Amino acid sequence: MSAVVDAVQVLVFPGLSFILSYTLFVEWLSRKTVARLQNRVGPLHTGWQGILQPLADFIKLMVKEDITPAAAQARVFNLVPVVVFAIPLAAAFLIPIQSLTGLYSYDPVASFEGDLAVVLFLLTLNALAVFLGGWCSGNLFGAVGATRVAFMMLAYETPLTLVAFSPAILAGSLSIKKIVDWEVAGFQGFLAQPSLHGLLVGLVLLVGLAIYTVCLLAELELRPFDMSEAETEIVHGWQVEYSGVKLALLNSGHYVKMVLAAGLMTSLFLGGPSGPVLPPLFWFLAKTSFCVVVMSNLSALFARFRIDQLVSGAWRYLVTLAILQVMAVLALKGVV
Amino acid sequence: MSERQFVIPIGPQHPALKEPESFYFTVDGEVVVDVEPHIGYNHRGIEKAMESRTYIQNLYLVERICGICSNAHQTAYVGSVEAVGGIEVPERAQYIRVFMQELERLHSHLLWLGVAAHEIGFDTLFYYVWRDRELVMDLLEEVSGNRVNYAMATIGGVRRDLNPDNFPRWRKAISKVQERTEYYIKVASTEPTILERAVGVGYLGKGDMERLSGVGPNARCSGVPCDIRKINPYLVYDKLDFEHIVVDNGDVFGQVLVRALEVLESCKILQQVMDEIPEGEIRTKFNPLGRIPEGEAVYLVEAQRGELIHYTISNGRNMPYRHKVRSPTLGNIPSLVERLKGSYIADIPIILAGIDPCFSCTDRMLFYDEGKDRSWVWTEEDLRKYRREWFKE
Amino acid sequence: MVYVSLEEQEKFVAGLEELGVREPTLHRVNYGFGRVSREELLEVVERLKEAGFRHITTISAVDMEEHFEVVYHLRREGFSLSLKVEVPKDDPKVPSITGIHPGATLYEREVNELMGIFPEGHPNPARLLLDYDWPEGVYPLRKEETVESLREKADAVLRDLDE
Amino acid sequence: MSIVTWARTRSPWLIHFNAGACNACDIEVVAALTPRFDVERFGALLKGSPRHADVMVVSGSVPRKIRKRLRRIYEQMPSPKFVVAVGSCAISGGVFKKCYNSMEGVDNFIPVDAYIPGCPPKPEAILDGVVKLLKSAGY
Repeated sequence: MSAVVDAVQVLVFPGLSFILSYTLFVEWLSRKTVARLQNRVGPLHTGWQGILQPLADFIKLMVKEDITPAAAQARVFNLVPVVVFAIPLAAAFLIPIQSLTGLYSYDPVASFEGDLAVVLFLLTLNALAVFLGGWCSGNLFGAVGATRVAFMMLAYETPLTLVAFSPAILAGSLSIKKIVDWEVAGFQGFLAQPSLHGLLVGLVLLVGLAIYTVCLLAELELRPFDMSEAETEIVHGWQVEYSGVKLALLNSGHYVKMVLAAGLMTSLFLGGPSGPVLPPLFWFLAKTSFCVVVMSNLSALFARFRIDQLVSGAWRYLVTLAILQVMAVLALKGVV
Repeated sequence: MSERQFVIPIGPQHPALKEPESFYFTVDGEVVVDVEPHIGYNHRGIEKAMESRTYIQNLYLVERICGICSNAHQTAYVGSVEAVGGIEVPERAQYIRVFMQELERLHSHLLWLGVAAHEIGFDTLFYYVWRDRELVMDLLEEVSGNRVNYAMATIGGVRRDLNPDNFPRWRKAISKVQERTEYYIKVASTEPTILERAVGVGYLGKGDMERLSGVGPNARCSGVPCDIRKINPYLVYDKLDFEHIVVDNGDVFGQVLVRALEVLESCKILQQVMDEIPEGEIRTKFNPLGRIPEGEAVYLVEAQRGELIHYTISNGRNMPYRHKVRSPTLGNIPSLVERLKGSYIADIPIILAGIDPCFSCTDRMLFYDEGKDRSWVWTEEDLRKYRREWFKE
Repeated sequence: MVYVSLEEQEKFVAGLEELGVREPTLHRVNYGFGRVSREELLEVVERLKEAGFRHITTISAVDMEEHFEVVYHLRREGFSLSLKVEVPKDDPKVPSITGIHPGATLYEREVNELMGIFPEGHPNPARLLLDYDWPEGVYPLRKEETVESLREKADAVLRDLDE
Repeated sequence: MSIVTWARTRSPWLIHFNAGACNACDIEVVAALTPRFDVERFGALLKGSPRHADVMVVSGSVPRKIRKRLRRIYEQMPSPKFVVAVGSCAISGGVFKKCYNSMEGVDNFIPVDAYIPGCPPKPEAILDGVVKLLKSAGY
């Protein structure tokens, strides 16, 4: 019996099928948000309010001719899109959404001590795959885009990891599920009996959330940090030579990563999929959609930075802030 | 070229260039060491074609030298022909020409502000500016009947009159544009990401700019006063009250500033034209096949992108013996190359866009029209057949 | 000097003769023409630059049937002077003025390419506008060329390339 | 209508190629993206790389120097691909017909699927042309 439940969990809900369809929704939501901010309507005529637009794009790309340029290193070039698509998808299994075992249970499909570290590791691996993909595409713009991806990784990886570990330190566990449990318990305790300590923890986590959001914009290659695929500078950067199925996978991989990032953000800072009255699924969707809207908003509000500005800015401000934040966390925990 | 340097070709098809030109950048890491412009992908040689067309036919030809500064080219062309032929232009017509010229400047500068925002990745601003540009396009369409190639000027005057009944509505639209531009200036001068990408980027000082004979906003942002409307007035610009916008920032931010402030000045001029336009004829008669007496004349116009020169030589026939056009972009390329050296790859698009390049003006194509062969119509069936045949090969 | 009266401008134009400009004439307010010989060109342009003509608007080339004419359009604040140089057809060369006006590089390349008047001493007289496959020695703006003849010559090169 | 056709007609990604046009058509193509016209409503996006595009929007009369690039960009696009010729010049050479330096229209080099006449066509016309192309593309 439990094997059947596990299979359904992995393949249908909250696993593969659910995440993929949610990915399509997130793509629509993000495009629509950006369009509205830019005084346009965005996709409109494909399904209700254009909600099927991402699906149409995906299918169209899947049936398009698939070109491998002669100058590219074919094996790596063809493998990278699969990797870029699969990595965030695998990591998304570790995010608590909704369990089939109980209406109010949100056990992830897989959970173990240290899965937070695994998720962060997979995100880094993803960036490395992207670097290889650009480098091996046999195009000058692809190569420039790839080096930029590597540079960006240097910039955002450190603060991102530092900040992501701060809730883990407070919760005393590296399991995402346990962090969510700690957050829920802590929040309920705070509501029952407000304390200065609880307030400070909340504030410190809020700072962490801000740093984390900025790093995510870079991780997701959203504006103002999309220099690795800057259209006006280096065409589409590392993606320039990809077409057909490979482009479809890259495109979807991007939005799976967005779902993963929003899910991680929710789990680490916003109390995960828990909330009053309604089941976790609703709260997961509400909170991650909110995160996506916020990120799309931010990406529409700024001009693109230059790569050197990102690197120096990240090390000057973000890393300092992240270190201060971790120190504050340690102080609150009573370690220092 | 050392081992660490490599060459990046940008263009002829590149998203940062809306037109087919290419630049070969020698870069060292992310820094540009040398630039070699390759222009001519748009060379049509209109100059040669003009020698075999009548003066009136040439009107439509010069307009299509460039779709963005079509009116500037036309104004300069009719100006030079009228100067050769000694044809008087009624004052009302001169006012209308100024009106068109300034409307065109509005649309072109707004277009540029949008494109510049797009080049630094600020698409939201691009969409906002282009939304407001549509207000100007509506005005242009209402005045001339066309959105892009207006066909307003003709030898001896203009072809369409302004209807004073519409003035209150136009005034409202223009003040709206003005208000919006003021807001964009505020955004551009306070938004930190824009400042990061614009201030100090592509700097060129006054001395270098003068040495390289730069023109237009590109030169005025480096402190060279070169607005032809002020220093060499034509039409009725000497009767109108507007500022000579010169700043000495010398960088991309200065270019943004000059253009944005010029938009405001253009709004001022447009309002003045509507206040002061005299009654009267809008053109003196000119026979479409008419001859222009022997002679030559130079006519300078301040197009949106800078000083535009048309030089006509007539040998007494109804076609020009020689007509020379030099568009502002060609004059700006030497200073552009100088601006690009030492900049970052990421700054190439914005510096390129900074001079508001218009290569279709720059490389005029030689062309010739037989007037036959033009009206063939393809049916859908023909098209299908053609496609099938083509694919078979 | 911005927009002075006609009399003042006439006086100004007459004064240009002292700088070496021959037959200076005022065409209309703000515009004047003048002549200079090929040998004196550099000297006169240099002197005019000192006198305020620091901007070069463009260089035109005209095929006058018996000879070529190269016209240097110089500008100072409030005055545009077109300086004509006669160039014989059997020796189509002019000294390059890029040493004095670096902004003239592209204009000289254009004249060289479209009219075939070589700027001697130009740092990089490479092809600028025409196709890389354009036949050597065919200058589109010369009067002896018609559109048909140009087309014929250019297509011949393309046919050769195809074969 | 099969799902593939549905997807293809709903998601035309454009690439704009200026083959020696006078800018008039080009700014109208760009204007079609902006808030008043907004082609993204129909799922169209302007892409920079030919590898990503389905529809090539060409303007201009193809001068000699650009001809090789035109072919190359077209060949870089993955099929199925469409070409839309915008403006009189791209259709037949327009005013540049019988000109030694113009190669008389885009269809001498690549097959064209839709012709949008005008000098320049208005953004509405360009939108209409793309939509009509998609409707007739029931291959």
